[in-house]
Formats: sequence, C-alpha cells, structure tokens
Amino acid sequence: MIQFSNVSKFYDEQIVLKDISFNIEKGDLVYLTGPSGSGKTTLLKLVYRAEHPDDGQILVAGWDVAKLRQKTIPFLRRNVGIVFQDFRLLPNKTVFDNIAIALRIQGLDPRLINEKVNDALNDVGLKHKSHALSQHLSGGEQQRVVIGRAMVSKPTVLLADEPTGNLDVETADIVIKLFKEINARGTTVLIATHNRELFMTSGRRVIFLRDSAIEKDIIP
Amino acid sequence: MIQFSNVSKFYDEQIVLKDISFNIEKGDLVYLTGPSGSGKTTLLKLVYRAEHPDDGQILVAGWDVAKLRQKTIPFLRRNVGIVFQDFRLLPNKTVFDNIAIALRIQGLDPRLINEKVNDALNDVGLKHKSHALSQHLSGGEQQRVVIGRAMVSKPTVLLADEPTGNLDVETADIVIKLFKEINARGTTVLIATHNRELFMTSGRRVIFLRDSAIEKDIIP
Amino acid sequence: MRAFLYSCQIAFKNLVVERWINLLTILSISVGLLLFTSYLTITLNIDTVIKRWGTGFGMVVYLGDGLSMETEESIKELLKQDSDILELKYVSSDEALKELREVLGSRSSILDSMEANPLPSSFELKLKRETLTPIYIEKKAARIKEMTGVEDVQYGEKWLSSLNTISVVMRVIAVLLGAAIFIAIAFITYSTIKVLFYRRKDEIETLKLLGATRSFIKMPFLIEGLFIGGVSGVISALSLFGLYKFTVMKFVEFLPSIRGLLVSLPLEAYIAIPIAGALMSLTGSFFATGRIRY
Amino acid sequence: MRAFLYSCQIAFKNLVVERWINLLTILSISVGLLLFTSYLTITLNIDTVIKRWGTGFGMVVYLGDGLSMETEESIKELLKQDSDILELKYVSSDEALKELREVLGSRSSILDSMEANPLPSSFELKLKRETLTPIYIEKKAARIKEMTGVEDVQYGEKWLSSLNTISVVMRVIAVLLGAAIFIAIAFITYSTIKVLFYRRKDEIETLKLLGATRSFIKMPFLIEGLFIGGVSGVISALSLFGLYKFTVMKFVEFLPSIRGLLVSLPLEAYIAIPIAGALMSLTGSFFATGRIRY
Ligand SMILES: Nc1ncnc2c1ncn2[C@@H]1O[C@H](COP(=O)(O)OP(=O)(O)OP(=O)(O)O)[C@@H](O)[C@H]1O
Ligand SMILES: Nc1ncnc2c1ncn2[C@@H]1O[C@H](COP(=O)(O)OP(=O)(O)OP(=O)(O)O)[C@@H](O)[C@H]1O
Ligand SMILES: [Mg+2]
Ligand SMILES: [Mg+2]
Repeated sequence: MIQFSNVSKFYDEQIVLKDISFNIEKGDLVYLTGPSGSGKTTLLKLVYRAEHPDDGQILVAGWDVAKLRQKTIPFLRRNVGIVFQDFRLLPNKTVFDNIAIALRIQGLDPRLINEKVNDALNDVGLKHKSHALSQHLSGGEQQRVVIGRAMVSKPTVLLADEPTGNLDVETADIVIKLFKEINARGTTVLIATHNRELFMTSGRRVIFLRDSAIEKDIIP
Repeated sequence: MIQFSNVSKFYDEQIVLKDISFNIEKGDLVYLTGPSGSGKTTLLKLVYRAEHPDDGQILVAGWDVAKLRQKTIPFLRRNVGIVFQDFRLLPNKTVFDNIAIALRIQGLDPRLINEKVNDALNDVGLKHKSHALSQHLSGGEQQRVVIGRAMVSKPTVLLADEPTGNLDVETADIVIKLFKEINARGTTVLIATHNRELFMTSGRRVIFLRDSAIEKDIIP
Repeated sequence: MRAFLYSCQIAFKNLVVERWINLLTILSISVGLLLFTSYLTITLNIDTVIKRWGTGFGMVVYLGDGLSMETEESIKELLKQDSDILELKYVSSDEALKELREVLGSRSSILDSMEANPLPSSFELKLKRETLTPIYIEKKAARIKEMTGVEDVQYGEKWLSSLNTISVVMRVIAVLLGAAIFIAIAFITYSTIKVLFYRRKDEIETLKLLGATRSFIKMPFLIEGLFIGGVSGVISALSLFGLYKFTVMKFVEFLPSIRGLLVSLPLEAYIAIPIAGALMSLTGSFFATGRIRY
Repeated sequence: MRAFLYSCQIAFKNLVVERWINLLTILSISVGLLLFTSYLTITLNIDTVIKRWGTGFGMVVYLGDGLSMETEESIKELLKQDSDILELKYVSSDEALKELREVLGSRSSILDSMEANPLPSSFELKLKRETLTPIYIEKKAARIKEMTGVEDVQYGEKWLSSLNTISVVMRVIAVLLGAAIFIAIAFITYSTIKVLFYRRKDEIETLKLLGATRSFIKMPFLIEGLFIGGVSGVISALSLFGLYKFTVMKFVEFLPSIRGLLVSLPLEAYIAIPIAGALMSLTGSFFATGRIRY
C-alpha cells in the first residue's frame, strides 16, 4: 500500500532521508519513530506529495507519487487522511466545518456529510464542541479535531504525525483505539510518534529513523 | 510570586476555572496537570494577562494583573517567559531572529543580544539551525526554539505549556534539566503538561486540575 | 453544481467576514468607475457643445456680379452634390443688403445714398461636423473658389482651428485619462483579490493538502470578485446618476440658460457600468488567484 | 533610537518580503496621484486658454456724433478711473471707416459714394478677466451707457456667458474630481496598510504576547507607509513630467501652432507631490494600524 524504494530527500544541501526502502502492506498499522529532526514528518510528506523525492520511487495505493501530474495530486490526497503535526485547522471555522471540509471538497451530499461528521465528532469525543470555533479549543481538543478530519472520509491510508503529543493518557488511549478500529476496517495506518508507551507494548511493526536512515525495522 | 485568590474564568456561558486559589513562592518549580480541556492553558493565560479573570485576584511578581492598565501590560510580559502550547513562532524569520525578538522589543544592545541568543541556542541544542527559517524546522526543533525564546531574557517567571509534547525522551530530559537550571538561578517555573513521567518522580509540587477546579495540590 | 453552490456560500461568508476590506474595495472601485464615467459624461457634454458650435460654423460662397440664373443654378447643383455639405442657403444680394441694414441699425442711413446694391449674392453652407479639420476645409474652400462664377469663399479659419484643437485635445486626454483610470481600477481589483487570497493562504494550503481541486479553491475568489465588481458598478452607476441630477440642478439654479443643455450618458452605458465592473473584477480575481501549484 | 533603527530595518525587510503587494500599492497610488496632477495640469491649461480668450473680449463704447473734445476727454477720464478696465483705446470715426473699408475689401467702393463719414467714434475697452461674469458686465455696460455723450455700448454678451459657463463648469468639476481622486487615494493607502497589518496579524499577536509596546508594533508600518507614499509621489512626479513633455512633443508635431501654449505645473507643485503622497500614506498607515489592544 505504501512502498518506498531507495528514496532520498534533501533540503537545500542537507540530506534528510537517505536511501529509504520499506513496504507497508494494505491493512497494516505501523509506527514510525526516531529523535527530533530525524525525518519522520518529511517521510510522511513524501507519501502525500507535499514534498517531492530527490531520488527513488514511492508507490501509494497504486499511484506512482513522484510522477503524479499536478491535476491528479488532489485525488491522491483524498485517499490519504492526515493528522498533521501542526494541526492545520481552519481557525475561524467551527469544529463541525473543520471536519466537514474534508468531505465538502469531494462534493458530497450535505445530509451525508452531516451524518458522517457527527459520527466522527462522537468518535473523538467532541460532540459538545461541535459549534465552537477551532481557535477557541484547547490544544488537546484541536488535536482531536484533526484526527476526526483525517478519519471522516474513510481514507485508504491514514497518516498520523505525533497524534498524542497534546493528549493526556486517557484521551491518547481512546485515540489509539480509534486508529486500531479504523485499521481493522481495512485502512492502512502509519503513525509517527515519540511516545514509546504507544508502540513498545503494541506488538505492531515499528520503523526507527536515525540520522536520515532506517535504523531498525522491527516486524513482529 | 504567582498568587491566585478565588479566581474564576468563563468563556461565554461556559465556566473554565472555578474559584481557583493557590500561591507559588519565588523560586518554586511547579507542575500543572489535568485532562485535555481542564483549563491549564487558560490558567497560564491569566498569569500573563492574555485573558482577564471574571472574578478574583491575581498577583504576579508584585503586579495586580487584573487591574493592569493597557500600557503597562507589555512590561508585565517582559518579566514572564512563555513556552506557548501552539509555539507562536514567526514563521518567516530565522531561528536566531525568533529568539532575538524577545530581546529586541526591549531595545537591548545588538552585541548583547547576539551573545545571549547564542547562549540560548546552545542550551536548546539548535546552534546548527541558527539560520534556518522557523517554518522549515521539525516539530521538535520548533518547540525548542520556543523554549529558547522564553528563557533568553532571563524572566522572573517562566511558564511552559506542554513543552515536551513534540520531543523524544532524550530531548525532553535535556529540556527539563534546563528548566531546573533556570529555576536554580531564581526563576519561578510553572509547567503545564500531560507527561506523567515528568512530574511523577520529580519530587516537585504538582497541581491537578479537573472539571474547572483544583482536584489535588500535592506539595512534597 | 453542489461544489458551485458551496463556493457561493464560502464566497458570501468571506464577503461578510472580510467586510471592511471588501467595503473599502467596493468603495475604491466605485470611486474609480465613477471617475471614469463622470469623465465620459463630461467629455460627452463638451463634445456636444463643440458639435453645436461646430455646426454653427460654415462657409460663405460669394458669387460674381451679374451671373445668369443658370450659372447660379449649376453652382447650386454642384454644391448640392457635395456630401460634406449639410445645408445650403441662397442669399440674394437684396437679402444681403437687408441683413447689412439690420447690422448697421440706426446707422444704416449711409446705405441710402448708394445707387446700386454693391453686395454680391452668396450661398451659405453648413458643413458636416466630421469634416471640420482645418486642412480639409481649406482645401474644400480652394476647390469651390475655382468654380466659375464664384468670386470668393469665406470661412471662420481661425475659429475652426481653435475648435478643432480643443476637440483633438479632448480626445487625446480622453484616451490617456481613460487608460490611466482603467489601469488604476484593474490594479485595485487585482491587488485586493490578491490580498484576500494571501490572507487565506494558510487556509488554501490546508485545503490543498486535504485534496481540494484548483477550481474548488479558485471559485470562491472568482465569485467574490464578480460580486465586488458588480456591486461597485451598481453603486457607481447610481452615484453617477445622482451626481448628474445634482449637477444639473445646481447649474440650472446658477445659470438658468443651461437648462436642457447638459446631456447624460445613455441608458445602455448605465447598464454597462456594473457589467464592466464585474468583468474587470473577475479578470482581476482570475489573475490574482494565479496558478495554483500543489 | 535603537528601537527606531530596528523599526526601519523591519520596515524595509517587510517592503522587500511583500514586494508584490507593495509594488502594486505604489503603482496604484502613483497612478492616482498622476491622475490628479494630470487633471490639475489640464485644468491649468484650459484655464490659461480661457484667460487668453477672456482678455480678448471687451466692450465698445460708441460716442454720439459731433461731441466736443472736452466731452470725449471727460468720458475717457471717467473710464480710466474704472479699475475693472485694463486697456482703453480710442477709435476715431475716421479710423472706424478705415477699418470698415478693410473689412469690406474689394466691395469697399460702396463707401466712396457717401458724403460724410457715418460711423461714430468709439472707445474699445479690455476688461479684467476676473470681472467677466455676465451679470456684472451687463450692469457695467448699462452704467456706461448712461454717461452723457455715450450713444451705445456693445459687448459679446453671448460669448461671454459661454466662456463663463465653461470656466464655472471647469472649477466645479475640478473640486468634485479632485475630492473624488483624493478619497480614492486615501482608500488605497488605508486599505493596503490595513491589509499589510492584517497579514502580519499573527506576528503582531505574538509580539504583543512577548511584551512589545504599541509604538514598537506600529512604527514599522508607519515607516512603510511613509516610504510607499513617498516613492509613489516621486514616481508620479516623474511620470507627470515625462507625460507632459511627451504630450507637448506629440501636440507640436500634430499642431505646430500650439508650441509654447501648453503650460506645466510649477516646480513647487512637483516637489509637493512626493510630500503629499508620503503624508497621505502616513495618515493612511496611522489609521490602518489603529488602536492596539492587549
Ligand atoms: N522545508 C524545510 N526546509 C529545510 N529544512 C527542513 C524543512 N523541513 C524540515 N527540514 C529539516 O529536516 C529535518 C527533518 O525534519 P522532520 O520534520 O522530518 O523531522 P521529524 O522527524 O518530524 O522531527 P520532529 O520529531 O521534531 O517532528 C530537520 O532537521 C528539519 O530542520
Ligand atoms: N477563547 C476561548 N473561547 C471559548 N472557549 C475556550 C477558549 N479557550 C479555551 N476554551 C475552552 O476552555 C476549556 C479549557 O481550555 P484550555 O485550553 O485551558 O484547556 P487545557 O487544559 O489547556 O487543555 P489541553 O491539555 O487540551 O491543552 C476548553 O474546553 C476549551 O474549549
Ligand atoms: Mg515531525
Ligand atoms: Mg492547553
């Protein structure tokens, strides 16, 4: 589902990812970890073509990402749900609208959108904040809105970048359980995180990045 | 140094902080914790007058915060270093400039600024990223810039909101050690965090918020 | 279609959210359009005045003494064939004398002492306004003078060239000023939409990352531009009309003789103002949103 | 002082960073100023032309037949005392006859048959331009006509009122158009700075939280506005001069008789353009940055 073959990425002269290869099968749930600045976010960005690889090939859900035409990129992204590390919420819009926008850009029926968004709000426990502006939310609440938005369109691939950084342990548990449910329904999930508690005892595959390369790739 | 007396805060009709009273002495290092949405950030905002209490009195470093005149607010804030939960970096400015701005607004001598900023960069381990634009940093790097900026002016009070949310364990340790050092030099430090590892074994005072009120206040 | 409706919704929400900037823009564009259309109205008025003066000027063709009726008739026929000549009036020497008497008024007694009428017969011509370039009229006069039986041709040479200069100056200014104002309006539209676009840059970045297509992103801005331009156009059309009515009122009060002389732009022009505004704004928006790259 | 230098630094960095918006603004303001100053130049020229024409019009005071030298002299004295009269020219009946002969040209033989000169002596007056309101001149003419020895007073009534109308129209338009353009420029400046301010809203929020004072936040915008306005002013002053030179060149090529007739704004006005631009922009910036609340 997500296949990297000898991918390298530079920012200016600095190398950020060096000759990365791995293959995540459809239906997998994989953790990605590594110290601050090791390239986790960059790796995720390559998956949804927010960055272009300097070398190598990336296949995502059958798309050859590096060769995608500009016009096709939106359609790749509609198949990829993303929990951004920096949230990227629309500050002046309500929680409801922030989640709904992921469906509106696809031109879905308003009633269907309403239904799906309410489900997502329930999932992340923000039903009561539905009409609050996203800029008036607490850090943890914002993070859950992002998670809701990433899930609501039932994407083929779900990427989550530090999804529990602003969450207390109980809420983090709920979120991880959500990811597992989504994964069980067939979505491929890739979670970048520093939170060792999440993956140490999970019994799932963990990819360790260090110094621009894959240090370890533990497949249980 | 930070004294809350029967402080309450509402957003619209919703109560966020209810009759909060505590007193943090000069030179203390205190943790503030509680579930997502329990009011930690709001409490910190009251300290630096980004929010105005609806009831009660707040004393910070001798200032009666709620009664401060508009013109005086900047001078309160110069005495308070803040690690914002949402970073609030200037995206188009370099790491150096982002830290230096805290001193420039005070009209310091450029050479002195240079010296102090370089010290701060060393402290947070970002010397090598000095000339990078802050929007080109990884999440963890950005968080460290914010920490550097909050410390650089050697404030009387240091407030840190979820300062390790985007950091790996090693870097988090370094940051916490930094806070302790600053604290040892006389700065009063208040850290809001979900990260139990930080405070559970620290032997420091921990204030627990829940449902808009102080649930526990453990003073060792 | 659903996407279009949603775009409209976003556009109007944005119009409300950014109401101050949008209001300022609408006002600026209105003022710009108003300036331009006022200028057109002024030009139209000056042109009308010049036309009125212009047609008042003509040529007098003096005939030789004692010409036969046939010769006079043949000259008349020749002049009639000239399509540049609008009106042709025969003034017999008797009529000319009567006119001179009138001009001299109480002093006309000097004419009584004369034996014969010394004044020649003449044709008074009115020329088509379009042909009033000095060189052209000079040539025509020379040609007419060569006709047999014609003794002299007189016309307001100096006057003609002055009026002609005014007319040319007006037209040149019209083009220069018109172009300048158009450019100014285009700039305002473009820069405002650009700025609105910039202001929502973060939002647009996010939408792009969520899989929004180009048209989804651009559409609200285009609708917004269309709306801003259209509203500005309506405002300036209404203001222009109000200003025209007000000016006419004030002028008539001040100089009653001007009543009925000030002309307004035709109705078509008033209808064209909002359409032109909307199209200009739309074009501005189109370029301002630019090429969206993923 | 250090804060001011730092503000300048920020202002110029921002000018470079936001170069497109700033360029657009500078261009818009330049065009606006250029429009206004072009209009002033045009008005000045039209006014000059009207003045030239206006002084060409005068009054003819016809004297009665057979007046004594003393009476004529006393009339002359009376007219000379009138400060509205610029020039006074005595035309004797003989001179008048000579002029009539010239006018009649080859047909002047009719005059030969007359026994006595039927034409009266007259004074040709030139009036001060400022007094050329139709009503005023009408009154003056009536007053002069009542003087003993004066038989009739003639003056270009119709012409006078036309010219007068043009002049009044020009002035009214000047005020209306001038005000409109000023408002438009003020809007552009204000809205651009407002927008620049909005665009850095997040940054400003952050600065406020870090303890920046109001003046620290506002200063760069004021400097930026001052700079934008000044540069716009310089650009439009230069363009105006270029445009003037170009127009004069083109016109002279087209109508050589116009050489030396087109006037330019005085040097002071050229110097005033950038200053006015800078001040307007500064005012715009000042209001755009508004009252900063913590
Ligand atoms: N747009 C960019 N331009 C230049 N350098 C960049 C850019 N984005 C990231 N980098 C650099 O690339 C390196 C990897 O960044 P990345 O964001 O992938 O790290 P990360 O593993 O996500 O770290 P964190 O855990 O702190 O979020 C960092 O050193 C960062 O400074
Ligand atoms: N500006 C605001 N307007 C309205 N409600 C707000 C505003 N800011 C915060 N809130 C609400 O107040 C409550 C407390 O928010 P606060 O940010 O203080 O929580 P927190 O303890 O910092 O949570 P987290 O750990 O998730 O950051 C939340 O329910 C939040 O939605
Ligand atoms: Mg990252
Ligand atoms: Mg918080």
